[in-house]
Parts: sequence; C-alpha cells; structure tokens
Amino acid sequence: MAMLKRVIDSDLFWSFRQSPVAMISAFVALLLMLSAVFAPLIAPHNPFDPASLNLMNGFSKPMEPNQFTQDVFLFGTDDQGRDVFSTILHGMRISLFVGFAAVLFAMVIGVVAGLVAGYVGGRTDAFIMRIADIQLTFPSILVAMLIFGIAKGFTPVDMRDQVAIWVLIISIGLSDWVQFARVVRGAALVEKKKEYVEAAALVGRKPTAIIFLHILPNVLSPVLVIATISLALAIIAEATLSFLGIGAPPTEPSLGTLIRIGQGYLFSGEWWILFFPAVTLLLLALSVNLLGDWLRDALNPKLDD
Amino acid sequence: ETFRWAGKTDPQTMDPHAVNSAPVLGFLNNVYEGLVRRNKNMAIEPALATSWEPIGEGKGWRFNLRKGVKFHDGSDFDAQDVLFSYQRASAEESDTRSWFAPVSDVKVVDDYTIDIMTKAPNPIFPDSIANWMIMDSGWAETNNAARPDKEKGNFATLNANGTGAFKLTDRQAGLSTTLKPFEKWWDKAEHNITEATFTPISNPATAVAALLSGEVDMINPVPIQDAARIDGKGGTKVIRGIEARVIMLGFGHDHAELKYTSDAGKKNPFQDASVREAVAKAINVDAIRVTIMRGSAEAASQLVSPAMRGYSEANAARTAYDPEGAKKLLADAGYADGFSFGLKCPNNRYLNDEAVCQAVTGMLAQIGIKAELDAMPVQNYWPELRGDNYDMYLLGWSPGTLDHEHPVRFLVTTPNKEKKLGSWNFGGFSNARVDELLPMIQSEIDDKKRQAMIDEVVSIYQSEHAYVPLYVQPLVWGIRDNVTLTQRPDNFFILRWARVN
Amino acid sequence: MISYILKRAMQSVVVLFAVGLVAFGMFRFVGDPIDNLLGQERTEADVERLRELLGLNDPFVVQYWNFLSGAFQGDMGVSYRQGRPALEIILERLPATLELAMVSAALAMVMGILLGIYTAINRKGFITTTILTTSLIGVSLPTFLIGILLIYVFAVEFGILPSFGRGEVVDLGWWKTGLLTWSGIKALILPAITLGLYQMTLIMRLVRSEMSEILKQDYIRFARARGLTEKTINFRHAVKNTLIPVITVAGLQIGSIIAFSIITETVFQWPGVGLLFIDSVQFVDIPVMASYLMMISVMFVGINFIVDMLYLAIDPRLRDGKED
Amino acid sequence: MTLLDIKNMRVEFPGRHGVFTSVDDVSLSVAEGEILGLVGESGAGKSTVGNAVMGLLQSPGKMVQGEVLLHGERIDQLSKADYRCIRGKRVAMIFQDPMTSLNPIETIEHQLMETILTHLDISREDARKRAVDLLDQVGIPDPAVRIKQYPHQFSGGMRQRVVIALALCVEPELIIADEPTTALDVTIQAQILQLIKDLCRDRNLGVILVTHDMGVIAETADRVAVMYRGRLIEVGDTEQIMSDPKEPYTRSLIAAVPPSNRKIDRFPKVAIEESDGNALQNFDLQSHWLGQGDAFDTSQVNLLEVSDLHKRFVVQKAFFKRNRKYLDAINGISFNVKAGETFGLVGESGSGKSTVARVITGIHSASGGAMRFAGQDLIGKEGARRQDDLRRDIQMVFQDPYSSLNGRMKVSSIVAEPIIVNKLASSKEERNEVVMDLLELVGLGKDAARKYPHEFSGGQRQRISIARALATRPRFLICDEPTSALDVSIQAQILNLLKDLQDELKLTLLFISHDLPVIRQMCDRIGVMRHGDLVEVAETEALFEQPQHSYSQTLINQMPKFAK
Ligand SMILES: Nc1ncnc2c1ncn2[C@@H]1O[C@H](COP(=O)(O)OP(=O)(O)OP(=O)(O)O)[C@@H](O)[C@H]1O
Ligand SMILES: Nc1ncnc2c1ncn2[C@@H]1O[C@H](COP(=O)(O)OP(=O)(O)OP(=O)(O)O)[C@@H](O)[C@H]1O
Ligand SMILES: [Mg+2]
Ligand SMILES: [Mg+2]
Ligand code: NI
Repeated sequence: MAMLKRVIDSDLFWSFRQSPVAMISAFVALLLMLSAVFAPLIAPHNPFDPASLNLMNGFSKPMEPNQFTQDVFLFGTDDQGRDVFSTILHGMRISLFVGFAAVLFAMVIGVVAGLVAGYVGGRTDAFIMRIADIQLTFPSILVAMLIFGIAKGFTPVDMRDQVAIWVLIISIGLSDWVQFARVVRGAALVEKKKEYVEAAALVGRKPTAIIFLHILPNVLSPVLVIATISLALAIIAEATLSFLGIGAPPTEPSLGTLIRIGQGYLFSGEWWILFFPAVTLLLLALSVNLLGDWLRDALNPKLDD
Repeated sequence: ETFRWAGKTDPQTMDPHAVNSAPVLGFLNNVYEGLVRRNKNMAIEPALATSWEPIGEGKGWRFNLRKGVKFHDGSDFDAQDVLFSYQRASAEESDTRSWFAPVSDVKVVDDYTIDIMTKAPNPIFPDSIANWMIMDSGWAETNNAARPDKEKGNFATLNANGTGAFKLTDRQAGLSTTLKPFEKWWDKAEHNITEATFTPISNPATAVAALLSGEVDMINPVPIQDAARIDGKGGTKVIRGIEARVIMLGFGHDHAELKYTSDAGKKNPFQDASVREAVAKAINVDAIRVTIMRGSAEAASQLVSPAMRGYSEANAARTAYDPEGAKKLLADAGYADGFSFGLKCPNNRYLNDEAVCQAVTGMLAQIGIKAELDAMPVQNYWPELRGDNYDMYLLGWSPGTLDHEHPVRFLVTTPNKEKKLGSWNFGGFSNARVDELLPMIQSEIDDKKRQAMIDEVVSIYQSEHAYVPLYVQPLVWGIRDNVTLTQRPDNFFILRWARVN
Repeated sequence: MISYILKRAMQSVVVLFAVGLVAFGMFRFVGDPIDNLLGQERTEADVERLRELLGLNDPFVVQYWNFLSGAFQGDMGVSYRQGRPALEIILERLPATLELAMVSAALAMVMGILLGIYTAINRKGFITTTILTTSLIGVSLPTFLIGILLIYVFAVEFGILPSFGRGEVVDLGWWKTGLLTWSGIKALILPAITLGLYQMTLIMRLVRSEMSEILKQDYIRFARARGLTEKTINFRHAVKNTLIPVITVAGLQIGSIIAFSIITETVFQWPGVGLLFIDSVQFVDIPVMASYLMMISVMFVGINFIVDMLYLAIDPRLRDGKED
Repeated sequence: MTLLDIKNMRVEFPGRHGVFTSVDDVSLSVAEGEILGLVGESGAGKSTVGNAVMGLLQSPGKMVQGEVLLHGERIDQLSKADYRCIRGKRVAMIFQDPMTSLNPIETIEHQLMETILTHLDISREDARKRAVDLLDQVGIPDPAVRIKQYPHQFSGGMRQRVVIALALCVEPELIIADEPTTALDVTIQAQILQLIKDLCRDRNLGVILVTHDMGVIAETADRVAVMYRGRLIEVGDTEQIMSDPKEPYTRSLIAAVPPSNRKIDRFPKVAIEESDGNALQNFDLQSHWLGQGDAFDTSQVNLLEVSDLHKRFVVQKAFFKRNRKYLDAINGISFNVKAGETFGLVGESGSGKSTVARVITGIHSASGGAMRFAGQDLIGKEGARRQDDLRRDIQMVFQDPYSSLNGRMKVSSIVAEPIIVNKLASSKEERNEVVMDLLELVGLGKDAARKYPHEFSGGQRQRISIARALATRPRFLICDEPTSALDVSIQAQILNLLKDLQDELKLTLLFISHDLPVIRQMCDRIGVMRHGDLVEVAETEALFEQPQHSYSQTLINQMPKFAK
C-alpha cells in the first residue's frame, strides 16, 4: 500500500499522467501483454494442440466460412488450419518473453560492461572492448548454434524445450550486448571527466556506486533508445533461430514465426496470415518505443516541456 | 533470343564428375553429353553413341559412337575420350563412381566402338549412365584436370568443354553462368536461343517477383502457393508436373527404445508393424494434397512415382485414410493410451516440408500419438539422421536411375557397408527376402520377370510398412508466356528444348 | 599515438586468435559438410575418405591449428563449395557489399541525423510525431518483409526498379563497381533503403534523444545569447556534442551491414559477402566461414579503433590522459 | 533617451507543485550610456530578468505579463528569427555561470570567431586578430596561445573573462552583465569594470550590471535597483541608495557589507523585519547534528603540510616527449595549514589556486613535491586510492557549483549522499531531518529538497554545494570561492556558520577567494599566489597592513572601497 502511494506520488507517475501518448502506449502494451498471459483463457482455440487442428480448415479467410468445413475464424487460419487470432495470442507468450528477456539480458550485460570499461579504463577497458570485438565477429546464428550445441550435450532429452528458450534468450542477448556496451562506454568516457563525478568521489562514493548511481542515470537515454528499438528485432530474431531448429518447435509458432510463415503467402493472396501478426508486432513495437520515448524524457529533469 | 532463367541453387561446379547432385548434372546436361541421353519422356535415346547392344550374354554392352562430333574447343570426339571419361568418372575422387560399380572393364574396340563389361548381367546399365558426361581427354590433360578435384578445385571446376548444344562462355560462381549455342553441334537445334544466362536466386519470393516483373523468363521452383498468382497474371504462367521424388515417413526400426520426449527410454512402438500401419492409416494424404500442396501433388503408394521404371501396378493402392482403424490397431498393439515420440523434419529441403510434418503431427495426434516435431535446416538434418537421433523422420527420395531398383537398394535392403547397400536406410529396416531379391533384380534382363520380383519387394515393404509413402512431390516451374519448353520429371531443365517467341 | 596504435595492433592479434578458436569450436555445430559434398549414391567409405581428407575427424583445436598455420602462409583454405581459395571468393564479393553498405550507411547517417535534429528541435507537433511513428514501422517489421514489399511495389507493380542482382558492373581491374552504370545504380536503390531503414531510425532516435538533452545546456542558451544562427547552433554546437554515441552506433552498424547484411542480400540476391556467408553456412563451407570471420573481426577491430580515435577528435576532454 | 524599458514584467515557472513566480511586476529602464546596478537577495530574480529580456528563459519559464522595449520598440513578442538579430548584436548578455556557458568541445578561438563572423562582415584573418585582441583586453595572458585551448583548460576566472569577451565581440547597444566578475581577482576585476565603463562612455552603451558586490556597485553603477523576492523594491541613484536607503531590506543589505579595513569577530547579520522561512534561524551548534561529530584532535600543529608541490598539465600531446607542451599550474609551492586555523589563498585569476585545492583533495595527482595530512602522506593517494576516513576528513566546496552537482539527482539526494556514504545518520528519518536542516542552514528552505539543480539561481546552487560539503562533517574544508555568488546577507550567514564550526569543532579551513574583505574577516593567515608561485605567506593583518611582495601590494591597493 505504502509502495503504491509512493508510486502515485512520484514525479514519474505525475509526468506519466501528463502524457496522453504514454498512457495510450502503456494501455496498448499492457493489453498485449495481458492477452498473452491470459491467452489460454481468451483464445477461442488452442493452436498448440495438434490434435485439435483440422488441416481442412487451412487458409480460411477472416470471418468467412471455410469452403470445406464451414468453420468461421475471426482472423482466418494459416496453412495448418490454426486460428490466426488464437495463434497470435499464444505465440505472443513466447515472443514477448524471449524478446523482453533477451533485450534485458543484453542491456544488463552491455551496460555493466560499458560502464566498467568506460569508467575504469586502461587494461580493463581494453579487455572488455576486445571481447566485444570478438563478439561482434559472430552473428547470432552462429552463436545460437554454438550455445545450442553445447546445451544439447548437457540436457536430458525431455528438458530440451525448457532449455531451448534460454538458449534463444542467451544467444540473442549475447549478439546484442556489444551495442549497449560500446555506446555506454563512449558516454561514460565523457561523463567521468565531469566535475559532479569528481564531487561524488570526494564525498566518498566507491567506484561502483559512482558508476551506477551517478554515471548510469546520465548515460541512460541512448540505452533506452537502443533497448526499445531492439525489442522488435529480438522477436524477429527468435523466429529466425527457431527456424534453424534451435528454439520453439514449429507446432508452437511464436509471433515471429507466424510472421515468417505468413511471408510465404505474400504473393498468393492469403494476406491475413501475415497481416494480423505483423500488425500485432507493429503495435507492440510502437507502444514500447513510444513508452520508451516518454520515459527517457521523464527521467531527464530538464526536459519538462 | 536471349533467355534468362533462375533456380534456387547454383551448380557448385562445372566438373561433370566431381559432384553427383541434381543442380550440377541438370545444368551440365546442356553443356556436356553422355553416350545416351533422355528424351522428353525420360526414355533413353542415342546421343554420343548412335546405338548399343548387349554383348556376350550379359557380359557387357557395346556402344557404337557417333562420328564427326566436335568438342566446344574444336577437338574431335572418339573412343579415347569415352575411355578417359570412364576412368575419370570412376576414379576415387569422383562422386559419380557408384554408377560404375557394376562395371568390370572398359575396352576400346576401335575409334568409334567401345565395350563396357559388367560384373554381372546389367539390364539397366545404359539407363544408368544417361548423366555420365564425356569430357575431352586432351583438354582435361593439358589443363591438369585429368581427375576431378572436389577439395581444391581445378580448371574443370570453372570451365567446361563438352559436346553439348551450348558452350559455357562465362562462369561466375554463385552469381551467374552464361551459355551460348554451339554452332558445330552434331544435332539439329530445336531452340532459338542466342544466349542464355542462369542466375541462382535463393529466395523464392524474389524469384517470383523477378518472373512477374519480366526480369527472368523462367524460374524453378515456384513456391506452390504462388502458382495461382503467376498463372492469373497476364504474361506469366506455370507449368506443373510430377517430380520423380517421393516423400515418405521413416522409422527407427532398429531402435529398441524411444529416443525423445518424456517417453524416452520406453520400448520403441514403431518396431511393431501394426503401429506403423496405424501411422499409415492416420495420415490423410488427400488433405495435405488439397491444402498444403494446393492440389499439385499426387498420393504415393510406393517408393517411386508411376512414371518410373519398375513401378508396381500390382501394388498401386495406398493404405486408406482410416483414423478409427488406426486407433484400433494401436489399441490392439497395446498402445490404447498412445505415446509420444520425436519426429525429425527438414525445413528447407523439400517443398513445404515443415508444413507437411506439422500436418502429420496433427493427424497423428488425432489417433492419440503425440509427435514432438523438431524441424531444422538440411545441413543439420542429415547428421541427426545419421546419428540416429529420431524416432520418426521425413525423407524424400528421387531415384537417380529412374528405376525402382534404386530406392530398394538404398532404402529397403539391410544396410551393409561392404556391399554398399542400404546406405540411406537410416532406420535399418531389414528383410531377408528383399535382400535376396535385390541382386536378382539387378541382373535380370527379362523385363517381366524383373517386374515380378519388384512387385514382390513392394508387397513386402508395403505390408511391413517399412516406410509410409506420402505423396509424389510436384514440379512447378514458372515461365513467361512467350516461352515454350519441356518439363522433365527429373527436374532437369533442358535448354535446347526451350523457345522464346 | 604510435604506441597506442601498436598496443591496439597487439590486442587485435589476440582477438584474431580468439576468434579463430571460437569459430572452430562453433563449426562442429553448424552441420556436416559431407552431405553437400557427396551425392546420394555415396558410400560410407567415400564419406570416411573425404572426412579424413578434409581433416573433419580431427579435434577442433587441431583443425584450428591447421587453419592458422595455413593462414600464416597466406593460405586460408579452399572453399568446399566452389573449389577455389576462400580468400579469393571473399575478396571478389566484397566490393558489392561495400558499395551497398556505404550507400545505405550514408543514407542512414544523413537522413538519420537530419531527421533527428528536426525532431529534437521541434519536439512536439504533427510532423515530428509522424516521423517518429512511421520510422518505427521500419524497425518493427522484419527486413525480409520490407525488402519483399519494396520489390513488389517498385519491381512488380511499377516495374521501374530491378528486383534482384546488382545490375551491370564496370570492372576497374581491382574493383567491380555498380555505381558507374545506370542499371547498377537502379539496382542499388531498393537494397540500400531496406538495409538503411533500421540504421536510419536508430540514428535518428539517438540523435533526437541526445540532442534534446544538449539543447537544454547552458552553452546552447549562451550561444543563442551570442546571436548565433539557429543553423550554427543546431548543426555545429548541438550535433557535435551528440556525436559520440552516434558514431559509436554508426561504426557498429556499418560493421554489421558489411558483415551480416545477410537478409537484405538474400532478398535482393545481392552478390555480396552476406549472401556468400549464408550460402556458406547452409553449405557448411568451413574454410569460407573461417576466413570470412577472420576478415570480419579485422574489420570490426579496425572500425572500433577508428571510432575510438574519433572520440578523441571530437571531445578534447578525452584527450588529456594520465600522462603528465 | 531610454535604451531599454521593462514594464510590469512577471515571470513564472509552472511545475508539478504549482506555479513559481520568479519575477513579479518589475519595471525598469536603462538609458544610453548608463550603468544600472541590479542588486538583491540571492534568488531574487535578477538573472531571470536578464534572461527574460534576452528571450532566453529556461523552459518551462515564461514571461506571462509585461513588456520589454528596446529603443521604444517592443521586442518580447518578436519572432525567433528577429529576436536572433537582436541578440549578440544589439543586446549582449554575460551569463552568471561562465563554466557552463562555453561549449566544452570547441576551442576558445572557434567560439570567439564564429560570434564575430556572425555579426561582422570581416575576413577570417581580421576576425582572428580581433579575437586575440579581445582576450588581451580582458587580461588573459598569452592570448595567441591560449586561444587555441579548450574551456576545460582554463581556470574559473579565465573562463569568465572569455564569456565577457564573447559578449563584447560586436559592441552591442546594451550589455546585461550577470555577476561578471565573481571569479576575478581585484586587479582583473578593476580592469574589466574599467573596460565596461569606457565602453559606456565612448560608445554610449547601456549596461545592466547584476552583482552582489556593493564595492563594485559603488564604484561603477550610475543607478541602483534593488530586488527582493522577485519584486523591485527600490530604485535610485547609487549615491542615494548607498548612503540613504529607504527600504529596510536595502538598509540591512548595506549594513551587512563586511568592512575591508578592520577585522571583526563575526559578520554583521541582516535583520529584516519580515521574518520568513529563508531568514536565518538561530541555532545551537552544541545540540545540532553538525556539532555532534567528535571535535578534532588539534594536538598536531600542522594539519596540512605542503612542500615544493608541483602540478604540470600537458596542453599538447605528442609521441615524443620533447614535442609536448606543458603548463606549470603549480610551480613548487610550500605552505602549512595549522589545525583549527583558516588559511586564505588569494591571487591572480589563473594562478593555480583551484589546482592546489584539487591536488590536495586528490582529484588531480601532483607532479612533484610532498603533501602530508595529519601525518599521513597524501602523494599517490588520488581518487579511489585514498582511505575512506582520510577522504572524509578533507572536503571541498567546488568553485563551480553547477557542474559539480549531478543534474539528474534531486537536491535532497545530493545533500544526503555524503551522509549515506559515511554512515553519519542512524536512520532514514534522521537523515532526512539532517538534510532538511542543512538546507535551511544555508538558507534554502525545505522546498529545495525536491527540486533539481537546474531549477535554482546561481547563488542557490552554491549553497547546495556548501550544504553537501558540510554533510560529511569534515575536519579540513577547502572552500574554493564559496560565496562568490551570494549576496552579503547570505554570505554573512554562511561564513558565520563556518566560523562557529571552527570555534566549536576546530574545523580547519583552506579558504580561496578573491574577495579581500571576506578574506580579511575569515582568515588567520594568507598565502598570495601568482603564476603558480606562492609569493607571500603572512598573518592576515600583517598582509593587509604591510604587504611585502609587490604583487600583494597591488592587490591590496586595488581592493574596491566601499565606505559606509
Ligand atoms: N528553471 C527554473 N525552474 C524553476 N525555478 C527556477 C528556474 N530558474 C530559476 N528559478 C527560480 O527563480 C528564482 C530566481 O532565480 P534567479 O536565477 O533569477 O535568481 P538571482 O536573483 O539571479 O539569484 P543569484 O544571485 O543567486 O544568482 C529562484 O528562486 C529560482 O529558484
Ligand atoms: N585540465 C587542465 N588542463 C590544462 N590546463 C589547466 C587545466 N586546469 C587548469 N589549467 C591551467 O592551470 C592554471 C591554473 O588554473 P586554476 O584553475 O588553478 O586557477 P585559479 O587560480 O583557480 O584561477 P581562478 O581564480 O580564475 O579560478 C590556469 O592557467 C589554467 O589554464
Ligand atoms: Mg543569478
Ligand atoms: Mg579557480
Ligand atoms: Ni565577489
């Protein structure tokens, strides 16, 4: 209760209430997330249960009875006869989890590495940045294959599915952290020369505290830009990696995989297989980015316009 | 007329003996020629040999060579080139070596006659060498390419000197390959092409766009779902056919235990023929055909399509779709509550392979057995199969010899390293009678007797449900309206039959 | 300066070794090249022979060592797929990618910075909101989709731009350029846009966010008090102060455009190294992948070095180090 | 003819906690050739008036009422582009905070030249010449070399002079000089003021001179306006205001000016009739948190011993050592600070005072020499290498308060930080209490706690910085121009507090200032610096009465006289 009151009292919440864009975005993002969480309750079908699928329902048009079975689907069906609407809801669970977790993972590693490299400098900096160089060399596909290969050696067969999702998160995260690290390092190099950092050191702040309490807030805006923009990318990357056989099985398509499947029907007239998932992803990305924009401004006390 | 066409993969080499793969052989058929060639109906017809006949009661075959044939560089074709090409194509470095496994000796009789002796009577030998291409011995030797070199490459990897209707004028590996008609070709040209360029376009959607926008005259393949659109739009059309490739499900016959899912470690139900039959009954091939394949495919009852030699008319009936029957079979076999297992599937090897596997998963789920689908790109797929990491898998087979003996040899006979048998029989299906019949089929000259033996093999593998054949893969090419060409079931595009109007 | 460069060069050598080691550790998991090299009628013996020949049976450290010792003599191995020296193939493909990368990077930088400045100065308003939202579409949809849609509109429907390839190229001897022919330039447009869209949005948003902050600084207010033109203030004072994160990201992005423009190159069948790379992965062409990764790591080391140097050029405060 | 007319100006800063009226109903005018002194309480709205005239109020600030007329033409409603034509060319402003007014990544030369070239149609060569010339006029030594440097390589006073030079670039009609000489020593200050006076006389330009320094007002201004709490309370001739102020606030302000000719025990307090939150409350140090720290051990005679200290900056890097260019900011100085005393450091702007402070606190490393604090060696203990208690003992008030405050932290967190780090409060509640109390001690009031640094006036920021330094309960406090932006009344309050602390806790002070009257009141002994050398160290009275070194003599003589 006290927490809630603190939140409502905070400047952040106040500036949130001032911004209609932020409120709408938050509403959309929340709606999407909740519908993902409660997908089993909301979705009219369970697309992940192969036994419930009827292949003859395949390629049903939205809101039109299927030519063989006469079933009607809100957003139509895909090639397997899966209800697109239900699949979006179910698929979002994987996509959102992997997307957010991967970005978070990349962000945490990247920001910490970047701050340490930038603030400490010298050998530490060289060491971290050369690791970054090595990481940059490897595209996420290869990283994923490596991690997947190693993970496979360690996990019992019936655990593969649970492990797969972490493999996805780690591989996507690993190929993204460098971007954060280098940007943060660049900013930290500039910030650490400023007098307020010297002042903080003077009152006795330890380097870790200076890094996280003083420098971090001042380098956060580019981090937020990259993080919010990478979300959609991570969701798409998940689909790519799943295609390589690394992530979720094809019988449980994520939002990204659904888009990938839909791309195959771009010329053939079954537009709905691509359209609805793509719009969902777009809405998600838009709301998260606009929310990010707001947050960035709100965290900057000077930008109160 | 200039002609531009696009395919999914670039032929990786211009050396006709280095790699035994469809993209390479298909392409080089336009540049090189063999002793025999296939006509528009896949039948054998004379090429560099004008005629051939068996000699010495199954000891071998005599080929009478065509006179006055010139290679693209102007040198003459004679028996020495055939002998050289034999040595080259059967060398250890050659990927085409297996074609010559039945051959015991090759003798030059005179400049234009050559005898190929076989270890045992071999009725289909001329058929099996339709893709054996003849190279000029002098050219190969002067250019240090007397043997194919797959590892390091040599002159013949990037250059070609055949006797075919077209000569290679420009080769940019992976980007484009240009052919021009060979004026001194021995045969009468049917085409009206003055220059032809092949470009690999790996992304199917791009290829479709290129066709629609008129940047290429022909694409192969067309994604099945886009066929309707290409047909519908003025200026382009689709030609369809049935490919030689049969898509089937395979089982881990020799696995004692299930390998995947929570049931891992339990007894492998697929060792029971009635469970395999249940699988066959559970699959609604028609539904797959109508939706995923858009009506283009044809249901398959055996491991070859009806167009192939040795197709068993006697066993043309496919196990009917009967989920109730399947459930009953399962119950009788003691699996009334079903079980779960791992299904491996490639996702970029066959047309809509992953979608088919998903459909299969759904259909199997309806009879109560739960497949956990694991789909992956083909480069990871084969090692998985070789490593026995599956309970059930998807496989497509296209007989290189266009003969039923081919899949029997590779897929049905008991694997045997020494005899080089059953090398793609991953599940280790084994039947003594089949093993016994194969050599007999191979050496039987009388077509009737041979067919009878094949029929027996088919009835064995059908009743055992060694594999569950699903359908014959469709062949869908897209062309511009003003192009005429011939589509052959082996999916080879033969440029000399193409005309641009 | 020179000692700094030497130090970096030393570090790069270590990086290269590490890259090679990781790479060869990875190759075990990318699939088996044998299946692509041998046809379906191959025998077990063939497989075994070829494995032995290619050294695939060796532990990866040995494979790595063999590669290294070859590389030391300038031999990066021969492509399994094409039977030609891997390095030769890469160098042959590089111009196409470099041209595409440079054009799209230039596009992304110019547009990104300009739009970033515009939206930073005019923080609210219809145009800003429109730019900010529509640009997001470019990063929310898969590159593949954007590429295909562009092809569909401009190649299929309007028929004004080619749908694939690089157009006509002019051979300058050491460099094949598509920039000198009309068809080459036309072929470049769609891939460059597809590739640059993401970078443009990223750079735009970075510039905007950094610049909004800078514009609130006192020295900007003082610059106004001095009567400087808005142009000078925005383009000189403000932009230059936002540059550090922007060039960092730009460097990384240029690097990854060159290295991994896989999807764009595949969609447009652009004959560059990205396409080569994905082909190699599919073909498990280990020598090409290995040499390729080596080249990429050299490139990234180089780019990041340049970026670090640019930091010093931009911000004098970073110049005075510890030495005194 | 009136040059500038401000009519009924009202400036508001809307915020989450309501609208803050910073300037309320202010009307002012400046005639051509006239210098109008603007004085008043810190935070009264002086800078805001200047900013409003320039049309450069910090958002969300807005001039909600009133008019600004230049030569009878209204300018406050001009379009952006038209306003730009006025700024710099017709009206120039010297910002109060010189440290943050310069673009950190451009050379001084660049910034001067672009300003000149924007307004004057002359060649680049001439512009460069003019730029060097301007630097010379504001007393920057070696201008041709210095002009190539970046702002961070300049001392506080030098940057202030650069800002002045920038304002003088094109000889405007009106100059708004917001505390232009706060960081300058008396000689340079005199030189700058003379320069402004000359300009007024020769070019007939008008000046609004915002300052807290009554001596400066007395010597320079023609008329004086007094602001208090956003309102203009009194305007009149300098003579009249100085000798016969009408308003009680003005009276108390003038009464509070510390005498320069004798030493008194405490600074005179300001007694304002209206009592309110910001006014000083009497407090008992004994029972106060600040007083609860252990009194320091003063058995040692010398708390700080500095001998032959050197600090050299590399101003131009090169691979070969011989090509490098150095600047010796401290050139071998030695002095001791006795426990419990106040040691003053005065001297030319740019002579190395701040550098000495930074070397002692370990922000910069020394290039040579020895330093001992309470017997412990300080050399080699920079930054994180310094032990916690040692670091806590030595604290500093930065010369530039604004850049030493983290702009993303609220004032409450800034002041609380040292308490948290050094665990000086037992509970969160106690901590908050102490923070509030400290803020009140420096005259900021509780509301300040939830604001960010940019929402304050220059003097207010300086007080935040002081509050933070006090929050460590230091043993040795270095004050680098701690009161340069404070009006005399607040200055008195703060300096008295320091003195109290010294008396009760034996706090030792190193006091850097250019303000000689303040120095005289505060210090026991004084060191005079020039060009990196310590030219003289003497007892305070001895120095003021009989300066030995010639530079000391000049300094004492130049002290602005404000006779009461
Ligand atoms: N950006 C801002 N947001 C909110 N309040 C502000 C802002 N800028 C100034 N103020 C408030 O306006 C009042 C007047 O500030 P101003 O800077 O004009 O004071 P000043 O008279 O120049 O004081 P000083 O002598 O200390 O510089 C102060 O109380 C300050 O807190
Ligand atoms: N980081 C630096 N790099 C180069 N030179 C510097 C640096 N910091 C200070 N200096 C130079 O050192 C000299 C002394 O500067 P310092 O700041 O100590 O002067 P100061 O006595 O405090 O002057 P002021 O009263 O103007 O603040 C100046 O000439 C200044 O330009
Ligand atoms: Mg002020
Ligand atoms: Mg100073
Ligand atoms: Ni002063």
